Amino acid sequence: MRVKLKAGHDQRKFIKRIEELSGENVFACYQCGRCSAGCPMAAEMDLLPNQVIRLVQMGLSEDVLRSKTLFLCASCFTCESRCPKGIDMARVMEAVRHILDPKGKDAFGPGEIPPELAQELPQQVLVSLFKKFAK
Amino acid sequence: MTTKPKLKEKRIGLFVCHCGVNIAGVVDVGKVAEQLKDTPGVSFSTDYVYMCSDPGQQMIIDTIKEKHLDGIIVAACSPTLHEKTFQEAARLAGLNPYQIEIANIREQDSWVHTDKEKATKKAVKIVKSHVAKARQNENLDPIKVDVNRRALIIGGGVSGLQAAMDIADHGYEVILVEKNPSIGGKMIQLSETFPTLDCSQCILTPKMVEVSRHPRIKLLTYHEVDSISGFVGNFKVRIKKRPRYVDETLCNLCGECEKVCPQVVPDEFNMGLSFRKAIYLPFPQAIPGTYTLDAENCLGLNPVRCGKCKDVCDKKAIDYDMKETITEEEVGAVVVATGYDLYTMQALGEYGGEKYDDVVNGLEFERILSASGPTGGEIRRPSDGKVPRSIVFVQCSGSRDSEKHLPYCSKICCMYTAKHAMMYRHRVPDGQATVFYIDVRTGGKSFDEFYMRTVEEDKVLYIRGKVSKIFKEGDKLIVWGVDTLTGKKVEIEADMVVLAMAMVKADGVQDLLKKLKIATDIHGFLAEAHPKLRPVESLNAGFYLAGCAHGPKDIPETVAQASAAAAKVGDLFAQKELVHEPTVVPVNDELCSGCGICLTMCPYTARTLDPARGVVVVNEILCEGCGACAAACPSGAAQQRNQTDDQIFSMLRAMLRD
Amino acid sequence: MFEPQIMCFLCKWCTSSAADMAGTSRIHYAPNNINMRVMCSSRVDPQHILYAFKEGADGVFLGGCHPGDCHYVEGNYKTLRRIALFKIMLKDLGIDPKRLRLEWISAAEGKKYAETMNEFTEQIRALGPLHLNEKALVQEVVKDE
Amino acid sequence: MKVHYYPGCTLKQKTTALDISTREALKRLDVELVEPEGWTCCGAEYPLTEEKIAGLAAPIRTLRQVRDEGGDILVTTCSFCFAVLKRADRALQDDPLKHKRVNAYLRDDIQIDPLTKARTTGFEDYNGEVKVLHLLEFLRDRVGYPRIRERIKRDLEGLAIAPYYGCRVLRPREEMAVDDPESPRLFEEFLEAVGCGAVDYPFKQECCGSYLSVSLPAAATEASYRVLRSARMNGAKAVAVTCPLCFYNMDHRQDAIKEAYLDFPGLPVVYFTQLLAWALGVDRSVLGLGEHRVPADGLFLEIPATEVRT
Repeated sequence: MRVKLKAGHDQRKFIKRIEELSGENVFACYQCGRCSAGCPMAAEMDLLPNQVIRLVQMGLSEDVLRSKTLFLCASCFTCESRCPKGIDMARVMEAVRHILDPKGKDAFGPGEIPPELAQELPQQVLVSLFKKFAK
Repeated sequence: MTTKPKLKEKRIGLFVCHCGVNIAGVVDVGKVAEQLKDTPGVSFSTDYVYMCSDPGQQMIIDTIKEKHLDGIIVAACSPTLHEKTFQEAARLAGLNPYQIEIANIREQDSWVHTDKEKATKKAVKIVKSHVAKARQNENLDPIKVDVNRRALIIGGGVSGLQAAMDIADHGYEVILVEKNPSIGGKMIQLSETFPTLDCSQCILTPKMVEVSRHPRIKLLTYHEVDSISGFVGNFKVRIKKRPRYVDETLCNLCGECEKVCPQVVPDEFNMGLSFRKAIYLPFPQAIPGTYTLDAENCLGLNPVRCGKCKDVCDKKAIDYDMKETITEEEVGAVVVATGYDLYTMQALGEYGGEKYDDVVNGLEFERILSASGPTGGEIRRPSDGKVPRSIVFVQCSGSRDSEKHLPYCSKICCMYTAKHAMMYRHRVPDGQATVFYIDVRTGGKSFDEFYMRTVEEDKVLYIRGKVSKIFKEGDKLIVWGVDTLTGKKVEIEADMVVLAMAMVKADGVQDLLKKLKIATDIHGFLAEAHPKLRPVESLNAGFYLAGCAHGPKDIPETVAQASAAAAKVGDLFAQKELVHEPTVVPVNDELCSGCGICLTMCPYTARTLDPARGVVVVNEILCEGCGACAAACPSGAAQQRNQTDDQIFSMLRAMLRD
Repeated sequence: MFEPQIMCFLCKWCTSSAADMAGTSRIHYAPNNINMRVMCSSRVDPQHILYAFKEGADGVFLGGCHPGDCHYVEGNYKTLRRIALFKIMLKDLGIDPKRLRLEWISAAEGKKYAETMNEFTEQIRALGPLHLNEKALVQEVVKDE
Repeated sequence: MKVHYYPGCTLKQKTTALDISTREALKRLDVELVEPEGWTCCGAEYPLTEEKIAGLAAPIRTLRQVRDEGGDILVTTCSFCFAVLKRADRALQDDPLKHKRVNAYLRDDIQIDPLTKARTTGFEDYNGEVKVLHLLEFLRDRVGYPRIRERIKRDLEGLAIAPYYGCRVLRPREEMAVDDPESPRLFEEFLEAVGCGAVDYPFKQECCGSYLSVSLPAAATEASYRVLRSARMNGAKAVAVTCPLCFYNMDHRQDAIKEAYLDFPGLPVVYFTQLLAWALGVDRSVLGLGEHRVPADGLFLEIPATEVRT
């Protein structure tokens, strides 16, 4: 549970990239945690939404990029609608997913759905799922 | 351009200071004096080692007299340093102080340049421009006006009461206007006060009595300020008296009227947590001690409709025919102490404050805690009167939320929440108190100690995180929060929730402030003249600010500000007459077309359009001399005294034309 | 080397105090400017600026208080609007709008004042002397004695 | 009244109940629905990163088609489609760069007429000419509740329905700007207009689990359970939804919910349009009740069609 904080080029680049992609100012967050308090998926997460943004602020990209949380966000925008600083957390999540290693494994790929299930699923669920979680 | 009669050429004296080597080390002062001695208007020119020294000043005085000078230039340091010194010297020599020009050749020349030749050339230009200006300077006298030494206080809460007492004790008359039936404001509704836990009523009621008995305070409750006109030292105020339908001089508080009144309505004093009748005494210690008939809820102010209260009143104090009346008062200063309200719980739908009885705001909880409250100080929840076994306190409800609600910190909530939690733990020893906070801000005397006591001794659980949602399940309130310190989402079953709602400007105060024409910030709080150096004065002369009308603050700070405002009013009243800089922007009637552009430029409403003559009239007392109107005037009718357009053009010529 | 003349209108409360502070701190800068102290930047009429150009200024500088800090509530906002509009007009008159500069410099920013003066002087130096189309100006509002 | 209608893929393929009941109901309100020629999938997810602007092309192409057909409104029922279309439209209006880039991309579309084989290209820029409305909004603002009340043929009084907004209709707050996301009234007012009772319950805008029902079924099971449970506890006879995915998670997966939460006895889930169509007198055989996994027939019992309100 110890970390050496660096304020190097890589950290700054990571933060800048997240801000460019998401269009959100991650430094506006003052860590009230309201996003996590209302998050319907918080129970399943290894990092709460406010912790994700905190780690981004600190430039700790590795911790963020390996978090399960990225693939638990359902983009329900509950956090967005209550954030006192107007940060759209779903955009931050999307931005982090965007910079995951493009050669890495899909978090959830088409192969993982049994054909009979695929038959009954609404189209929108398949399209959105792969848009979010596959490369 | 106007053609002015050619003025008689002035006799201007020029005094160039060496300031030791500070100026003379870079600027050839002798050369400056020499080069300018033949400039039109200059009839004397010299240099001297220290102009500000006694001999230097004496030389100026003597020269003015000897050479009959009617204007002087002192080329020296910045005018912020010695302008007053040389003005005084000139006055001693019998010269009007507004004939003095200071040419800054030190801070803005010798100290910032090294090239002697260029610095000297620049000094010549600077001095030349002042000669050009001085040739057209007029003799001016400060504008003087009488002061009416009576103060108007708007608002009868603790800030208004304190300001009224202090001003009256200074020996001046005070008119205190309060729109509610009694004075006391919000403070009288509070239970205990942090950090000492004094009972709010116990400390405020003596002050209320004192105010009501003070020979120099005229107390006007159930009155409202209708309009205000005039200017600092000389305001005319129209005050509207709302009909109380009860003669306060006759009412002996027997209470028979209240017993027979059939109309039951929510009691404002108890924040709607109990009921009162349409004819009511706001609270036992109300001042003035009289019943008030609330016409909105009365069956009809008509003996045919009801008339029960009138029938039982032995003193014949009730009069259904009372009408609204308007009185006029003249005052010299106004203290605005209109207080605050709480942000509406409706705006925070996710907390359910509007839906659930047991989600209350801070003031409601004060009433629940108060010995004079609806539960007699026992902590019982509003829905069913049960003693809550678990209360959750939610700080920053609406505060520090720049996107959806209010961006500012409401300042007092951290402390009163600590107090609430502590009082709850004292009265319900086995109850669980949980406080959700983002930051705990306890910057005040003995504040942090109080907060630590709440945590350490009273074992209140402080959770660092903002609540997202509150909803009801069965007879429990479910609170969804987070503990950001452990990174856990938290769910609490509570019997009651107290929301520390943000402080906002008083309801409906914007209409009043519009009438007063005093400046506010974007949240509707009063704006001070300077955030650091003039914290209790409004930008508008003659208006002073006190209490939460200016922004969230606690009682000690409110009282301090009220006393400061009173002291400032004392400053004003101590003057024999008001003096005002005469370098204002009057109007030349002959040139003014009455277009009114300057009216929109003026932040002080010093300029008005005279509809009869079709020209703009300037109240020189209100004009602060910024000159924005002069720059905007299309006809040149608005000219700033001693900085007219002509003078500016002459200065530019002198500076730029070689 | 071309030595431009820079005419500065400085508000009494902020930028003129900043110029004084540059002096008190002995921060040296190019001696090409000459200052006129006005009560507020909003006292400056576009006519004054035009006249300065006509009388030989190669650049005109206007200094006021930062937004929100105006001693007269909102004079600097009035200036801002006025100057924005006036710059368009300057272009029509054949004067490069870059020759007119508006800056908010507070009483505490002596260093910024000195730096701005240097920078503006160099900028005007690069633009070269102002050659006025007198005819266009005469059409305009400029007055003479 | 003629209006453009965007059913979206799911309604065309899987949840015909929502599509058919919409068409039947609107017919009885004198609204003719026109599908824009050659519409395509909206993309289901609005692109949340600044760089993925290609995802805006499909919804904007559809909106441009509506405009080119002379329409100024596009009505949708599916919450996902509604969110994507509305947000894409707004993004182009709020962000000049997106406007420029998306239009530049779409300008060179080639359209081939299937009959004449004529090629069309060089399309005009889309400048926000079409207003995207959710059917609930359309009913409130364009049709009007008085007309619905006038046309009601079946009395649904006493039928306590829990309106379920889900996520996408109300949020993000600023962009959707449909109603106060914390205390919405849109769905409740609709139910009152149709004649049923609207149940107030705290989970009406909580998430159902969305697409996580595929990648993490347990999480979606729990999320949907909480909604259904809360609705039931507050006295609802059914939950009304606007979105096929919410329907799937709460209806099709209700067996899984019951399995995980043994105390839950079940609750029917219906589309709001089924209630509307039923109240307006549409025959139950065309309501698509066969698509429900949790039988909802009990809600649509034939009471003699009467003129309820005159």
